[in-house]
Amino acid sequence: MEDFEPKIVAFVCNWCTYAGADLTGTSRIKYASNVRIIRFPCTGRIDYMLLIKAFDEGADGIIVSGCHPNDCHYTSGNFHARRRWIMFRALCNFVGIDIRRIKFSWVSAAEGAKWADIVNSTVSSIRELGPYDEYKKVAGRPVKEVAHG
Amino acid sequence: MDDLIKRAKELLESSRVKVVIGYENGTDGKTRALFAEKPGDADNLVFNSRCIMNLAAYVTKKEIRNKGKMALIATLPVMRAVIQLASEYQVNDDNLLVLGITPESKLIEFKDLAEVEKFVHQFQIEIDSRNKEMLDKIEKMTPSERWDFWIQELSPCFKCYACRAACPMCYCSRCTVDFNQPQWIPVPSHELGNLEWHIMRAIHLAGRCIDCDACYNACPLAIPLNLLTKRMLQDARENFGGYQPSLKADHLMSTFKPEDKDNFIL
Amino acid sequence: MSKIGVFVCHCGENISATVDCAKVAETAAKYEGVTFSVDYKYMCSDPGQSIIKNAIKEKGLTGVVVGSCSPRMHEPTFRKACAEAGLNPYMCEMANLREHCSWVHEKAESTTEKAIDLVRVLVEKVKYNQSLDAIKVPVTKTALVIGGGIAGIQTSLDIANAGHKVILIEKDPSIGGHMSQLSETFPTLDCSQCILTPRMVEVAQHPNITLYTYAELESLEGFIGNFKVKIRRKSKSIDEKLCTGCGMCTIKCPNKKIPSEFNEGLGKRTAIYVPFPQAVPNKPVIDRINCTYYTKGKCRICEKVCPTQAIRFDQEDQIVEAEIGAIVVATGFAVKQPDFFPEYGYGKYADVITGLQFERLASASGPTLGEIRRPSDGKIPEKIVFLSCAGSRDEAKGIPYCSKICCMYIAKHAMLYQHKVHGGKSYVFYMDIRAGGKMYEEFVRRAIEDDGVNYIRGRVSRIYEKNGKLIVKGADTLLNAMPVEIEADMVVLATAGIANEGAEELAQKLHVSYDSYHFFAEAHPKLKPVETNTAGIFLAGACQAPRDIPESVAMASGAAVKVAGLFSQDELTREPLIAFVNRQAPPVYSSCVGCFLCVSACPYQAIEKEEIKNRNGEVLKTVARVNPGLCQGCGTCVAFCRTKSIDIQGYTHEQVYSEVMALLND
Amino acid sequence: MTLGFYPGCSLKGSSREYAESVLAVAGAFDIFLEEISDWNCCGATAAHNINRELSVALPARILSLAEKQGFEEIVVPCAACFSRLTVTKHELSADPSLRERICEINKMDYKGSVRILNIIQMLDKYVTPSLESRVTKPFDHKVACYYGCYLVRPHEILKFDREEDPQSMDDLMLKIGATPIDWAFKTECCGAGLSVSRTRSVGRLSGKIISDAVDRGAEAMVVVCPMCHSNLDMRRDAINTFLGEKIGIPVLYVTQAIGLAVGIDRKALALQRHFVKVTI
Amino acid sequence: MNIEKRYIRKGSLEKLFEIIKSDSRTVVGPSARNDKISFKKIEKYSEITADYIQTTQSAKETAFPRTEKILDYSKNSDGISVIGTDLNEIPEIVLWGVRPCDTIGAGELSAIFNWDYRDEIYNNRKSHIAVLGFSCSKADEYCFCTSVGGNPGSTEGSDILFTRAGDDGDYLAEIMTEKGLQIASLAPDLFEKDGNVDKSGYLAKVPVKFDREQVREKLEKLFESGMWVDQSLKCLGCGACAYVCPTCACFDIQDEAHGRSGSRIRCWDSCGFSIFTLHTSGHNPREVQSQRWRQRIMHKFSYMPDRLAVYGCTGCGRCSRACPADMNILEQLISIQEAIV
Repeated sequence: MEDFEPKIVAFVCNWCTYAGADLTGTSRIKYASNVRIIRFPCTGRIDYMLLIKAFDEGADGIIVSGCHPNDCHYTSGNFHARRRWIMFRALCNFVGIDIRRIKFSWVSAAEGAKWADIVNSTVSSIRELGPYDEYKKVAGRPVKEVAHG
Repeated sequence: MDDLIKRAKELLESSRVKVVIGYENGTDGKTRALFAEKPGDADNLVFNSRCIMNLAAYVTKKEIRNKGKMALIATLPVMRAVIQLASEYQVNDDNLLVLGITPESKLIEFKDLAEVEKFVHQFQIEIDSRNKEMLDKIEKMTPSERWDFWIQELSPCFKCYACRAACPMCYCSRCTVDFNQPQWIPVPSHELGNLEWHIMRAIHLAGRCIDCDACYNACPLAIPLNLLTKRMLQDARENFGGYQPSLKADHLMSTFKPEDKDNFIL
Repeated sequence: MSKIGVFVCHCGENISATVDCAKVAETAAKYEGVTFSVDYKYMCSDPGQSIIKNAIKEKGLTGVVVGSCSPRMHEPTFRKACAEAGLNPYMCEMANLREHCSWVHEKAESTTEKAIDLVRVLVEKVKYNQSLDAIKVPVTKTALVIGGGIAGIQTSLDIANAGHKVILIEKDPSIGGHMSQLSETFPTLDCSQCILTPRMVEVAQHPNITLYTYAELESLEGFIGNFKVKIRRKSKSIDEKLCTGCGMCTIKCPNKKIPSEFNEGLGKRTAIYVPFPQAVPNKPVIDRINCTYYTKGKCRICEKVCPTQAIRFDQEDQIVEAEIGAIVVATGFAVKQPDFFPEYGYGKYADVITGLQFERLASASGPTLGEIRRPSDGKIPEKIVFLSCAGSRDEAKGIPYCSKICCMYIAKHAMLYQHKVHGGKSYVFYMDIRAGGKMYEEFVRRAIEDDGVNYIRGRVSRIYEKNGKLIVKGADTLLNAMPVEIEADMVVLATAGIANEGAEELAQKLHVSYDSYHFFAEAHPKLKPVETNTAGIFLAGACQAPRDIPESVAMASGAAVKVAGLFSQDELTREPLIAFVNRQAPPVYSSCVGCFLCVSACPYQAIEKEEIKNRNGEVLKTVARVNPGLCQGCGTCVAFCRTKSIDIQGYTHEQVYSEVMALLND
Repeated sequence: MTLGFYPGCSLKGSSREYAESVLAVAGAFDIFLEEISDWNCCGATAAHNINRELSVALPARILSLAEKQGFEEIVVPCAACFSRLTVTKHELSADPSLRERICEINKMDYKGSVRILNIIQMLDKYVTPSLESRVTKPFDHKVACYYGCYLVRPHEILKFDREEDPQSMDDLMLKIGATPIDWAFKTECCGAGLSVSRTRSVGRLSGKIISDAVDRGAEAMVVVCPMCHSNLDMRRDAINTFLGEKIGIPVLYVTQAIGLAVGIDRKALALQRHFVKVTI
Repeated sequence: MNIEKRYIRKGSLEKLFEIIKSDSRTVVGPSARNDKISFKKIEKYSEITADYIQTTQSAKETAFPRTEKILDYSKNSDGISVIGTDLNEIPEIVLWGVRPCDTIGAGELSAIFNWDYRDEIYNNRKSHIAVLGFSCSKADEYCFCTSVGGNPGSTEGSDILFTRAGDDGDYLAEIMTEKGLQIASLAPDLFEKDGNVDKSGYLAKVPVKFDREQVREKLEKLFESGMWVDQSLKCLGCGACAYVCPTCACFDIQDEAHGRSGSRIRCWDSCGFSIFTLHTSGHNPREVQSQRWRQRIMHKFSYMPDRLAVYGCTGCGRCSRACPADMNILEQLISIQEAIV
């Protein structure tokens, strides 16, 4: 597994975590390059289906991050998001999706260092878990015929 | 159930309602929906332990709503569905009258949905022991065992959407699976398509599913897909103090508490 | 088929040091729909921008992706550039190659690959971008200020002086609020009314201010810049035009035994009354609950004695409608009454009073003309005890918060007492002394050191009467909880400052949120202290939390500036990145099924019901509609909508979906 | 009509007169109080300071017994017992896991179906309606109703009367022709458990109570708690030493006062058992 | 070829199965899962269920899978390259335990897939299937094969048809085709001579309930009838009936793209779904369920006979069994026949 480079997709809100990641940059704090950030206005906008899609398309790990409670730019988007995460995470766990591969975090615009830690810790833990073959097998392509399922 | 027939007739004769939705005898000992529009039709009404279909699925159907005010013969799960539907503005006192049937199969009259709610609130939604065991069993599996279990259980699914059609809460005129810009859920019934459809279904029913098992009863392949929604019900209980359909519009998943669980967030 | 231009910036060395910018540009050039791709040293520089502009003009680009720094830095710059070249600014996206890539990774293949991925993602996104126009909403340049206390007065004056119309409504017969009840004010001990009344008069005379006293908000519709309000002017039973305020009626009114609200029940007033001598407007109202004519049907003395025949017994409430651009809520606060405190006798001891009542006793205009006399028998108390935190900071009482102003006014009270009653003994029971503020701590020290007020750190468990004395049982925690019993002549409770009765109802009328104590909630605890999360509605003073005068005034001016800023333009333009509910051809009209779960999910009450009607006006379908004036674009509703009927500009389903797809697939 | 009856230790010992007067009054109003068989200690006052599970298990067993013996309502005259039982019922209903644990410990199942009545609730429910009509010798005295702490605290659980300034006993007294005084010591501490260990403290604490009552012209103290009673009555010497005067105000149980008013024989009410002579 | 009648002893079926397997052919047969009987790939003979009236799903999947890839594509700088399905990958399948009403269905399916265009993939799959039919000894109130031209012992569509003969579990084997002979030739000694038994005695009795010709004639006049609304009121609009039907052939084409490459997939679809006929414009020619229900009946009993000279219904009754709303097609057809025009 040494040469395995995990693919990590990060879904972050514009006002806290995206800005926090900017701060990581301006502070020149280095972290693993496996992560790709997708920017959203608010964690409230992050559709759980997108997380599923990321796995479909071959992500090995996912980070979802936004403003700390009470810091939401939109006052309560993150609270709504958290409620959905609780249920979504429970469901994923119930159907056997490896929830160790989905990391949720609060990273404020001031927490540049925390962002770097989150990414690094996620990358190393996913590296240990290895590629998400279980899911990739199911998402497998090219598609073969399905009969007598 | 003579009083049921009698009441249905009165309602139709006085034309307080235009249609009474109830059960009639069907094929091979099954029962099925009956839409009585003339007093005479009401003679075919039956009620017995075989009346398991959730008739609330019909009150959101255009063809039936258009007939005018509906009277719905409703067992407890059906009443629950009605309350949830009312809180989602799909039915109201103007278009629906509920003829309740108590767990002791007594006919019970309700002035309005508020009364139905009161009645419903006397009972908690309890997951039956058989399914409870099943849930616990799955709970005890390792994640990958659960994964294999579900991939296996869902593999027969050929996406006929009978579960969706029979579910009183699945009244959306355009389901997400029918949404194709972008195509959120793969249309074909391969492992991925099936998995995503059932995940999405469960999430959309979280905090709304009244646990009537209509989906499971409807599935021609007897896939235990109701376990997913039952699990959501349990999680609602564990995280948000449980779910009980209510006329108030503050739904479990469209509201929040600042003190909601946070321990899984880094 | 889209024609997308990709512009990769070196940012001097900042990006190119670790990312092979040329390679990024070359790879991007190969992507479907990319018709122009280039790298350059400084894209944000003028020559850099002209590269983009020229490409737009020459290649007829339909979309632009700039791979450079964070969009939070230069997005406006590049969108402006695009606009200048005739491309809709919202067709421009930025890939964050600096903060999120070059600065945080070492020089390596993988770093360049990441840069390529980031660019590709935005290329795919921009294919689904739509030309958008900024939202323009007209602004009615009239402000409504609710509440005529010091906050309401200040904010009204500031807005009016900025040249805008103001309607100020006050539920009582006079403006002035609690401040007008105060004797002196800390920490300067200057007389409250002396500094307040000029402001009150200024309000009354200001050409830009319309003052409605004895009036309350009936209803509110609309949104920022475009509110429609109904105001209920309660009947005063007099014709204000004719009334000269001569006061004959109040002198002659036979019904003189009504507890005066202004004097917190310590004084009496008549049924037709002016709350206090300096009231603005200085014209009486008839209190119909207590007026003999309204209760018994006869009397009408005031009518007889009125020299101008201004009395109007049959006058009815009047509904005034107005168009409003912004609203400032300054409804202030209330205080808990002694009957809230069983351990202190449920208010059955006349000489256990509130701080506000003490203000009236100490006030020269008060019932005792400023002499400290106890209510029960008018004796001058030789021993007086002040209790801070009466209710406040007390979980058990349901008021865990600190009422903030008490520590200071108690010190003031004790000081005033010592000044007025020589040889009197005063005690203060306190938990902590919270004297944060300019000259505040010094003020408290003065009370303790110069005026010899006895401060006892501890709480009082019980007050009971014995032989005409009030026995105050407490503990002195600084003498390791030694029980203390003081035989006092009078006790002043610094009762908790609480939200006004009806605050919740008002908040609901205004669609602003409120906290669990029914104080109105600010939009952001730090950065938006005077905004509510309903655009166009602002907060001033103690309606948001207990506040002292300087804070209330500061807040009031802050709110006024927000309003003036809003009114400084004829139209408000807003980023068009907001949510919208889809519309489709009949018979579907919209895929929205009208479950309205989004309504409770929206933090801004921006989602309303819209009835789709046919030509005959019959309702065919009721669906959700996003009010562009209110939507702030968080997208909480979008991710929540089961039928995917709500979408949000700038982050549409297709945009974010294609981003995820592109991210993991070359 | 039959109600369950939980006497607890005091009513079997130091305050037998309470038990006797309760039964006497009940009898006079055709209420049959059937003692819960095989009952045990309620855990007061020590258990809840020592071991939480024990402090819950003990009362839980009593309640389980009552359920098993088919009682819907039980009367618990001792304020301390009342407090322990009610608190336990509250905790068990609030915490299912604790409930399971306790059922294991007790090897008994527990439904939580039994209603618990303190003495005043019992009187209000079954005696008050016909009380006034039954008064033969109006109890025409100024009385100080002393509630103590256990009857009304913790309020959020017991939900009985006003915690700081209770009224229910005063109302009862009015009905038998007495005049309750308005005073501030209704719920002040009498010294409770210190009765045995630190009599001087009890003297001081109860002393203040007694003297305030007397100062306000009370002719009798009326109580509902065995502990209060023993402190105010049995410890009168200590009290008098503290006050430095001899105060002879008698301390009656509410049931004794009522008993007298409805003409029950003094012996049946066991008035003779008091330390401070009951002359009224 | 002329029919060869043979006799197979009880227990020989298992031997036959083993021999077929050892000939490296895939066997697909009825097997129980979640107490529903469906066709699946059979590894061990014990997996086969013998005691069933009808499988939940029809056998059509063998030739017409619910999901099948038509082609893979990939884009690159020099255009798009397409790789079609490799027909040589199509396996030899022996379909075991098919009921006559299902074997007939195969014929009707073929008619559709060879109407205006010969569907290469379908035909290839079909040509690789040998059908071992089993006559019905039991029927239930859903069955009505006899009303639509079939019967419990019909040999149509079977390569070999097995019928219970004698009460001790022996079978009559009617070898109908070359394919059948080929199978039989794998185990000649199992197929004993003298199959001259009268099988009718062992067949289920299925009374004729209606005349499909009459239904067809009626339908021509019923297009505008209000009966569709009444009949379909119960219908919840799912696709169960179509998906269990041996002759429903509607499919959808889906492209599943991943960046520059992807697959084109054919998957089942149903005229019962509201979006089946939904246009991009938002217009839907079959806007309400009654129109969709009408389409289903019309298609099977009017359009197909008109265009393909076959009916689209074999009387297997699967749709009625599977329907969550208990829409019983037999009842509906009878009422159509009796409808007054």
